[in-house]
Amino acid sequence: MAGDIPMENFLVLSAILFGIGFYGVLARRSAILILVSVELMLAAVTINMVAFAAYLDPERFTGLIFAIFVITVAAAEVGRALGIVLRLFRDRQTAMVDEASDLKW
Amino acid sequence: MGMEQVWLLPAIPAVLFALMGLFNRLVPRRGDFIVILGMAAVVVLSFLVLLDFQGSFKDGHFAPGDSNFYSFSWVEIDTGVVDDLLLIEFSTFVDGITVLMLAVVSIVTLMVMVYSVGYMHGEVRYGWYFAVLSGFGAAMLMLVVSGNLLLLYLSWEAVGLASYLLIGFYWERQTAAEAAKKAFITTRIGDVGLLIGIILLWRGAGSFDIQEIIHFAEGGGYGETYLTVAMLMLFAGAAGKSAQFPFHVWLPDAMEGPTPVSALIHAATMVVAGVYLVARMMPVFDVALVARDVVLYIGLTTAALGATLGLVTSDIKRVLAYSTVSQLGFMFVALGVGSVTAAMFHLFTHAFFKSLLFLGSGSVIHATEEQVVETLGGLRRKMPATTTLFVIGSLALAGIVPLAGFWSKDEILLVLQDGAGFGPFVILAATAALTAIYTTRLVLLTFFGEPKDQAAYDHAHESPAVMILPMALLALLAVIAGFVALDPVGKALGFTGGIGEVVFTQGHEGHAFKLDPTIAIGATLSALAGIVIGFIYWSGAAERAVRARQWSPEFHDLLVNRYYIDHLYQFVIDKVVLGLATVVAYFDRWVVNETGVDGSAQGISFAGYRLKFFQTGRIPNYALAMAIGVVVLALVAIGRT
Amino acid sequence: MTDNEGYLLLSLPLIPLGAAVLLMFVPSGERTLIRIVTGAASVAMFVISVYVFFAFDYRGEQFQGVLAWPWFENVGFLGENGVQLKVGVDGIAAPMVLLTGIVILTGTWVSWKQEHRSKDFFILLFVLVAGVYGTFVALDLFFWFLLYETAVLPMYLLIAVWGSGRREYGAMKLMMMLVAASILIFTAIFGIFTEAGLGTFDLPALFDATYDPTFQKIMFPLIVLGCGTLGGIFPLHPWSPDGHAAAPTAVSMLHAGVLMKLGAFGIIRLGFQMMPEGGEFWAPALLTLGIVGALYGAIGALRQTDFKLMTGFSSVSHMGYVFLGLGTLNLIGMSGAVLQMFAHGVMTALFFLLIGALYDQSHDREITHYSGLAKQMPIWAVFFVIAGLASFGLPGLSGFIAEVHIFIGAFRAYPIVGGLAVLTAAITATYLLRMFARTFFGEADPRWSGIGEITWAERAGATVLSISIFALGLWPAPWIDRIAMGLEMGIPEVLS
Amino acid sequence: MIERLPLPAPLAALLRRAFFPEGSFRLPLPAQLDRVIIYGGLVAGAVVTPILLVLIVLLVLNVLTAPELVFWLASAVIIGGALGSVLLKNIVHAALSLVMTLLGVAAIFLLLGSEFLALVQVLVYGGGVTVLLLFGLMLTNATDDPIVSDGAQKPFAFLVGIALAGILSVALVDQIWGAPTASTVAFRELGARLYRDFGLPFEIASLVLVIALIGAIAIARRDRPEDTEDTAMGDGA
Amino acid sequence: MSELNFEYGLLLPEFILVGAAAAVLMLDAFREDLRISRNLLPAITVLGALIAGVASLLFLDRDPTDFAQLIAVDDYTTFFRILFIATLIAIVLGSYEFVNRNITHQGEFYALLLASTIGAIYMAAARELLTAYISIELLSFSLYVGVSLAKTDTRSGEAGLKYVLLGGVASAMLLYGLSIIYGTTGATTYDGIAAALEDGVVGTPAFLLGLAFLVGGLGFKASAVPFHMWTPDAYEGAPLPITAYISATSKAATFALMLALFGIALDAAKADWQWMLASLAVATMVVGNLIAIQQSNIKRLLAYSSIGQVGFMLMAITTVSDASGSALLLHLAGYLITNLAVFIAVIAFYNRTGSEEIEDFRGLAETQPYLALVITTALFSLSGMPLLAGFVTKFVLFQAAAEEGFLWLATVAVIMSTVSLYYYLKVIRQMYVAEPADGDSRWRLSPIAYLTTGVLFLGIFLVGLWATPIFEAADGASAMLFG
Repeated sequence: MAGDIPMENFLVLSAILFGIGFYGVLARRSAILILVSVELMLAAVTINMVAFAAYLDPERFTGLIFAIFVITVAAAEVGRALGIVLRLFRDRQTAMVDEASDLKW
Repeated sequence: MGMEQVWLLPAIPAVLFALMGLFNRLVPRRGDFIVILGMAAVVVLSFLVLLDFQGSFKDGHFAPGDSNFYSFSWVEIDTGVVDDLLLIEFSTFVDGITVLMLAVVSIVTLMVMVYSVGYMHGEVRYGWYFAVLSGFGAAMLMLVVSGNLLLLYLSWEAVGLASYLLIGFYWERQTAAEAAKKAFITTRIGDVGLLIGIILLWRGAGSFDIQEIIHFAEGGGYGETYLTVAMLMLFAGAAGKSAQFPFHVWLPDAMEGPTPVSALIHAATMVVAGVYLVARMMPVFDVALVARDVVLYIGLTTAALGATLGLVTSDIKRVLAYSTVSQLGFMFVALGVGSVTAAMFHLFTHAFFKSLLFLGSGSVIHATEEQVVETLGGLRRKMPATTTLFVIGSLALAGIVPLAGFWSKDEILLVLQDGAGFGPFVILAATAALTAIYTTRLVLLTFFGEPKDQAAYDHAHESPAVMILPMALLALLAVIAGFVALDPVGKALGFTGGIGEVVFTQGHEGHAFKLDPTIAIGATLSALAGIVIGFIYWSGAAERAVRARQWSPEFHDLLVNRYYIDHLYQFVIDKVVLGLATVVAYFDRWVVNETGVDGSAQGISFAGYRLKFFQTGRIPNYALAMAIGVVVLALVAIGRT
Repeated sequence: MTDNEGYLLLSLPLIPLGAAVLLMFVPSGERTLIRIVTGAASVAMFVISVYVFFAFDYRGEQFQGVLAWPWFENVGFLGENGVQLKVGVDGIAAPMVLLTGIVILTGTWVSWKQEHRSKDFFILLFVLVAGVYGTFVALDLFFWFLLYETAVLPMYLLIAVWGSGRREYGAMKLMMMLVAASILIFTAIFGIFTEAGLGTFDLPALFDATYDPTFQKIMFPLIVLGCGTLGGIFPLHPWSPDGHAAAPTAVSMLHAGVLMKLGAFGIIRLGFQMMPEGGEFWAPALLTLGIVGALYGAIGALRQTDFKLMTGFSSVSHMGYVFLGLGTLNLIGMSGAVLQMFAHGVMTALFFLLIGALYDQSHDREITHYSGLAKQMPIWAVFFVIAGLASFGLPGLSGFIAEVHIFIGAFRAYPIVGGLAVLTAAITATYLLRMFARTFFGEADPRWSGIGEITWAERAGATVLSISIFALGLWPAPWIDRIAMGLEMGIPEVLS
Repeated sequence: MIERLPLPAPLAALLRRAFFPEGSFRLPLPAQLDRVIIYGGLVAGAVVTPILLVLIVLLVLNVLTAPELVFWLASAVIIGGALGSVLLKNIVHAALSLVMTLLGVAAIFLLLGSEFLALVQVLVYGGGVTVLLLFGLMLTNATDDPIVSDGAQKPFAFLVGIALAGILSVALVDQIWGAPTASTVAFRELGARLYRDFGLPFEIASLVLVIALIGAIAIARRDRPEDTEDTAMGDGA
Repeated sequence: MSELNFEYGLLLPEFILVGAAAAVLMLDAFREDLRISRNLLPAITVLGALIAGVASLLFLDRDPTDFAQLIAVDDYTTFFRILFIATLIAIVLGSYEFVNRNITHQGEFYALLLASTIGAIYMAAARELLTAYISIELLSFSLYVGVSLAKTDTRSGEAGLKYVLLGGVASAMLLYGLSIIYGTTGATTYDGIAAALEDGVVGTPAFLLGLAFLVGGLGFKASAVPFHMWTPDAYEGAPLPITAYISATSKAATFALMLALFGIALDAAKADWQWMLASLAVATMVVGNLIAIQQSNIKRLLAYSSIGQVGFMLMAITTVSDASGSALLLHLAGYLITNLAVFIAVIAFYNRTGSEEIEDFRGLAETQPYLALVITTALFSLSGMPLLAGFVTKFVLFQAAAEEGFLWLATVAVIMSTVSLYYYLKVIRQMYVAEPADGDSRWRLSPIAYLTTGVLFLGIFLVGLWATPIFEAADGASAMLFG
């Protein structure tokens, strides 16, 4: 289907997405938005995986399997992370990450 | 009992020392009679050795080394490198000086021991006193018979230890303890020089044996300056022990010890060890003439210094101490011009009359419990025997004709005149006169004139026979000792060429003893003049002496303060040595300790303290750290290719 | 000494360890039982040490009583007999074993009167002794270093819990400096093992391996500074005075008496025997450090007013002599150094024993506070004088023999240094005699009227130590033959 | 809400009337949700339509082929959504823009020839994760003050983001891949490969999901009274 | 496709563990109705673990077989299976009192532990990137949950949050690295990658970037320095057994995986990643040990000390070879035993006093001498003192590093282990030298606590004095990797 699109496009796209995701993690204060950014990074990974599988490894397409597992893990990740965020909220009435800094030095 | 068994002489008192030291409480009379018997045996043995020595004295000379008898190796390391063998052995050696010293040491020690029975009666550590005395005797005898320099050094140190124990005998008194300490440290500093000298000599000759060293030196083995430095170091050791000029400070303080000890150690035996050492090594000194001249000049200054200080001291024993320093100066002057015979002869005579004087002063102290001359006076009525014996001794010291002092002092003046020209001769003659003066002063102030302190005078009583007898014997010896030197008497005693022939060392031809009339008369006249001056100044109420003092108070103070030498030493010790020690201690505490060790420890924990605050606790910072980590890794990875 | 006597050698470290384990099961209240166990163990060790010393045949080959049990073999980087528990004694180790035997015997007797948790005290003390014995008899570099560190391990607790004065500071400083020093030894061992490339830690094999000179020049100073710190070498000595001042009697006896010798022993075994060229290159530096240390220690001691600090400084000074002797690179000087290790070991042990005895009664270590002690404690004073005289090299006592060898060796190498060394002996004399004069003689100070004579255990201990001082002093032949043979066989190339 | 859009006044009025007549017709959904969807649709439309127009023009000029058009469109949607979720102040909008990105990614997967993966993406991300996020927002009542200020280290974050994106793209581009061509994957082989060759990871993944499930419940659950009294009674066994 | 062997029998131990986990969960859910006592849950966990341990012993010394090229079941895996199962048993036994008192969800707790042990085993066994990744996720997931299980303590929530979020970022990085490596080498099995690297893919910028991200991701899991920030907070926040578990199994599993990954797959590209790990190792040692000096909470201190230890282990990975492989395994065994000894002793102390401050260890030698002895021995062993496990293992580890030409690294390691002695001594000082707070009387440990600490205490001495059996096992195991 996408025979003539050069693979580099996809890789650059995933790189940019990864960069944005990392920016999101560093810049955001709310725990949920950090989770969102992590999801972005994982999406970038899946694009990468699928691109490599499709272009370089057509007969064994291990990348695809990898992508599937990444998605499942990402989903599980969000679920459990939200559980912990709720716990944090119940303790401190805020979801802002930099309030949670009792453990230091 | 020949010369081979000469090691027996030191062995007997040593064994007695060990036994008495440990078990004197168990023996009746604390074992004093055992020690005296032992020493008596040593005296007899020394005479036997003398006889045997005469026997083998055939052609008047000794081949080097053949008299090295009994020896066994004590420490032996064969380093495998050719002739680099460290051999410390226990070897003995007998020759003229040794025989003489054996006689002197044993006789005087015996006399002092007999005397001490009376003097030390009732002391708390009576047994220990006799044990250490016997120990001292053993060490001195060992020193005299030792064949190699290291063994000599060993016994040298042992003698120092014995003197430390004896000076500090009344250690309850802080002053006695301080005096003992001062004596031991000063001699110890001298011994540093001695040890360095010995090792330097060993380094060249490859062995400690005295004969081999002499042989090597005469063969020109050592370099010029090397040998001079070595011999100067050796002389420093001798000067330390014999209280010569730079090291004389300890002898006057050493009077804190009991008087018999002073008599034995600080008159006859220990202090002359230095003279014996230089005499023994004279052949090597002949090679290093520069060193010999140093000996001469040091001897001269000490003689003069001792005599002048004798004039102003008020304590009997200190006067005698200064006189000893001065007389030792005389002996070193004789050695300085290379005449072993004159020096040893003076040593021989001096031992007797000086120990007599000390014992005399001892009986005075024993009687009046007083030492300061000002409080005594007029004791001649109360203590006739002591007075007469004391006068004989002082006349001998002053050098009046028939007595021993005259012969030996005259001999030195004669030898000096040939050897070192006019200047030193005049100084020594003046010193001889001075000797006469301070001797008379002492006698007058103590025994004649009116009693100054009635209580002391009443308390005075004649000493018991056990003290008077040894003094009398010594007095006899002080009288006849002089005649030994004359040829007829020498031959009578069986020495073919007279005593002069005997008292010399290998490779050094004998010195025929002769009497030079001019010097003899000159010396006697100066002595008489000294006595007359003494009378003028100090007879009766000694008002003239007082007036003399007003005449030049600052010179008088100079003398009283012993030329401020003691203050100089004290200053040096306080400022330089202890100052340096404070600097080192300070350096150790602040530089090495605080900054070096603790500093680095605090530095590390401070680094930890700084790093700790990177852990802010906030997630974005942690994420940023991770991000930086990865970015840096990536950049460097790319950069490296 | 036949090979199957190697079991005796192995028993040396095992007896104290066994005793320590045995003590663990003894309830801490049972003081008599503790005494029996510790007494028996110390006597056994002493007897074996004496036997080992005299059984050592100084005409036989270099290492005697050699036995080996394989531990790790061709596993990981280790090839044939990689690490093995190998025991054996050579000329230099035999006197050291004797020294340890003497010091631990007296140390145990002295610390019987330790009430505060004495069981744990003895357990740790015996671990320390096991480490020391092990290091002297080990012929395998791995076990050598393991036991070298074991000797340091219990020091912290021993000083921190049972010490006195600034004990925590002293303990921490001592522990940290010694372990920091072992960094250098660690690195050197890794370097040597890799450089030798034999895949084994067997010491005799490593001795025979050839290392290129540049490698040796880099590694030798590491060993000198690493082991030297334990030996109290000049720049790295501050732990010694503070550590000893804070340590309890038996520990400072063992430490100054034996552990500091471990450092010098390490320099000989890992330094000179392993890397002769390195040794030759760095010998002048070692010599300078030695003489500087000697002078520094002596002058430093002049100023000290605390008994133990003064003895600490004097130990630094005497160990300076040892390094000076090692630096002379000739047989006489080096055997003088080993002699000094033995002589000083016994002297300092006696010093600390006596100071400890005094401190236990008066709890005050200020010299200036005492005077006229000889009145109240005559026997104590006599022993103290013996130790003092020995320490400034009076002939007839152990100090003189060692020092004379070192001086002769030093003069053969560098006369000026020899002169300085003899001068240091004089300075040592001054501060000791000054102390004698001030504390023993003079009027008795009423403040200390309560002090009585030292206990029988201390008297026995002091006698044993004095006998060994006199023995070495009067008849040094047995020691010298063994040491000379050990050195000649051990480091033939180095000796000029 | 429409007033703020940059539209000429009449068009805006038209739109308002069209969508919000006074009588404001209601989608058969809860009030809250329909406004969300409407707004979402509006925003997406506003963003996508101009790009679509441009692409169509290029297609017509046959510079682009059909797949490339789809690729550019999808990547535009992805990047737009990503930036939205990262930069928007309003927490709810940011969370929702994530959905846009994920759907874009699904399009990419279609492009790369694996329909199954696109389907999974839409289902799992589009459905599950988004709902979860919304629940999260709702439970941490982020809706009542949705404005969230940015973190302190925004400049650093920006630098890192740029650096990472830059390095990665540069490195990946100049790696010589040999210009491979994409190929679609048969669904049946995918199944076989997944369940036979990678059976073990599959089971481990199942364990991971179980653990996540239990964990989330255990942590988030408010403690039951009898739990707490257990601890009180905790026998000092 | 079909020639891969799917002999599920090879995975028997893991199945047993899963079964145990399921049983524990079920029993916990129906506890009231079945009226079973509290102690049944730990009993089942331990029983399950024992059976699994025995089962894994069956595979000992069998010729190495792989399961669908995903994992290898050989001595290497058996070594780690036994090691992890033993750790699990030790922790469960050591902390079941603590769990009864402080954790409300016992069932979940034990299930988590079992699940993470399975994850750890598969990490060690993995010979393929995907399996490795998914097992890392399994281990991390169960630990994320475990950290925030202490419902009563707010610190646990905060620690959980940090660990989860940062864990997510780290695994994203790791995945990105894996994808690039997969892209550049075209294979996901270790052997496949190794083959690809043989014929010259090495050194291209993309591959290097892949390595950088991989090292970053793994660095997080191992808590190497730039990525270590989560460790101290997670250790302090998490309940004590979980902290023990993280410091023991999760670290060991990560290193098992890294050794296999770097040993087999990336060995050819050694020059590219050796400097990365070396610099990470140095940074980790230095920072870990330095900050530890300042700590006053025992858990935080042990966190930094474990970071320091990670620095030493990273050194072995840097010099990856047969010698350093066996050295690392030996060190891991020694480290696990010592670490568990400390933690279980601290747990026992916490059960009694309820405090984690070093200050409160005052006079422990008086009040509970046995516990003080165990802690002192363990701390001395951690710092590498002789007669104890630490000395032998560290000596062998550093010598292996020096053997491969990294003498300077070994020296840094020795310096840092000396620094570590300083802060261990501060704890020991508190126990032995400081007087007990007034009113503290002597107290006794529970029999189980005595048993576990006693076994571990003897274990430390055993490894210290007669480490040959373990060293031979480690050497055999690492021989599997390096052929």
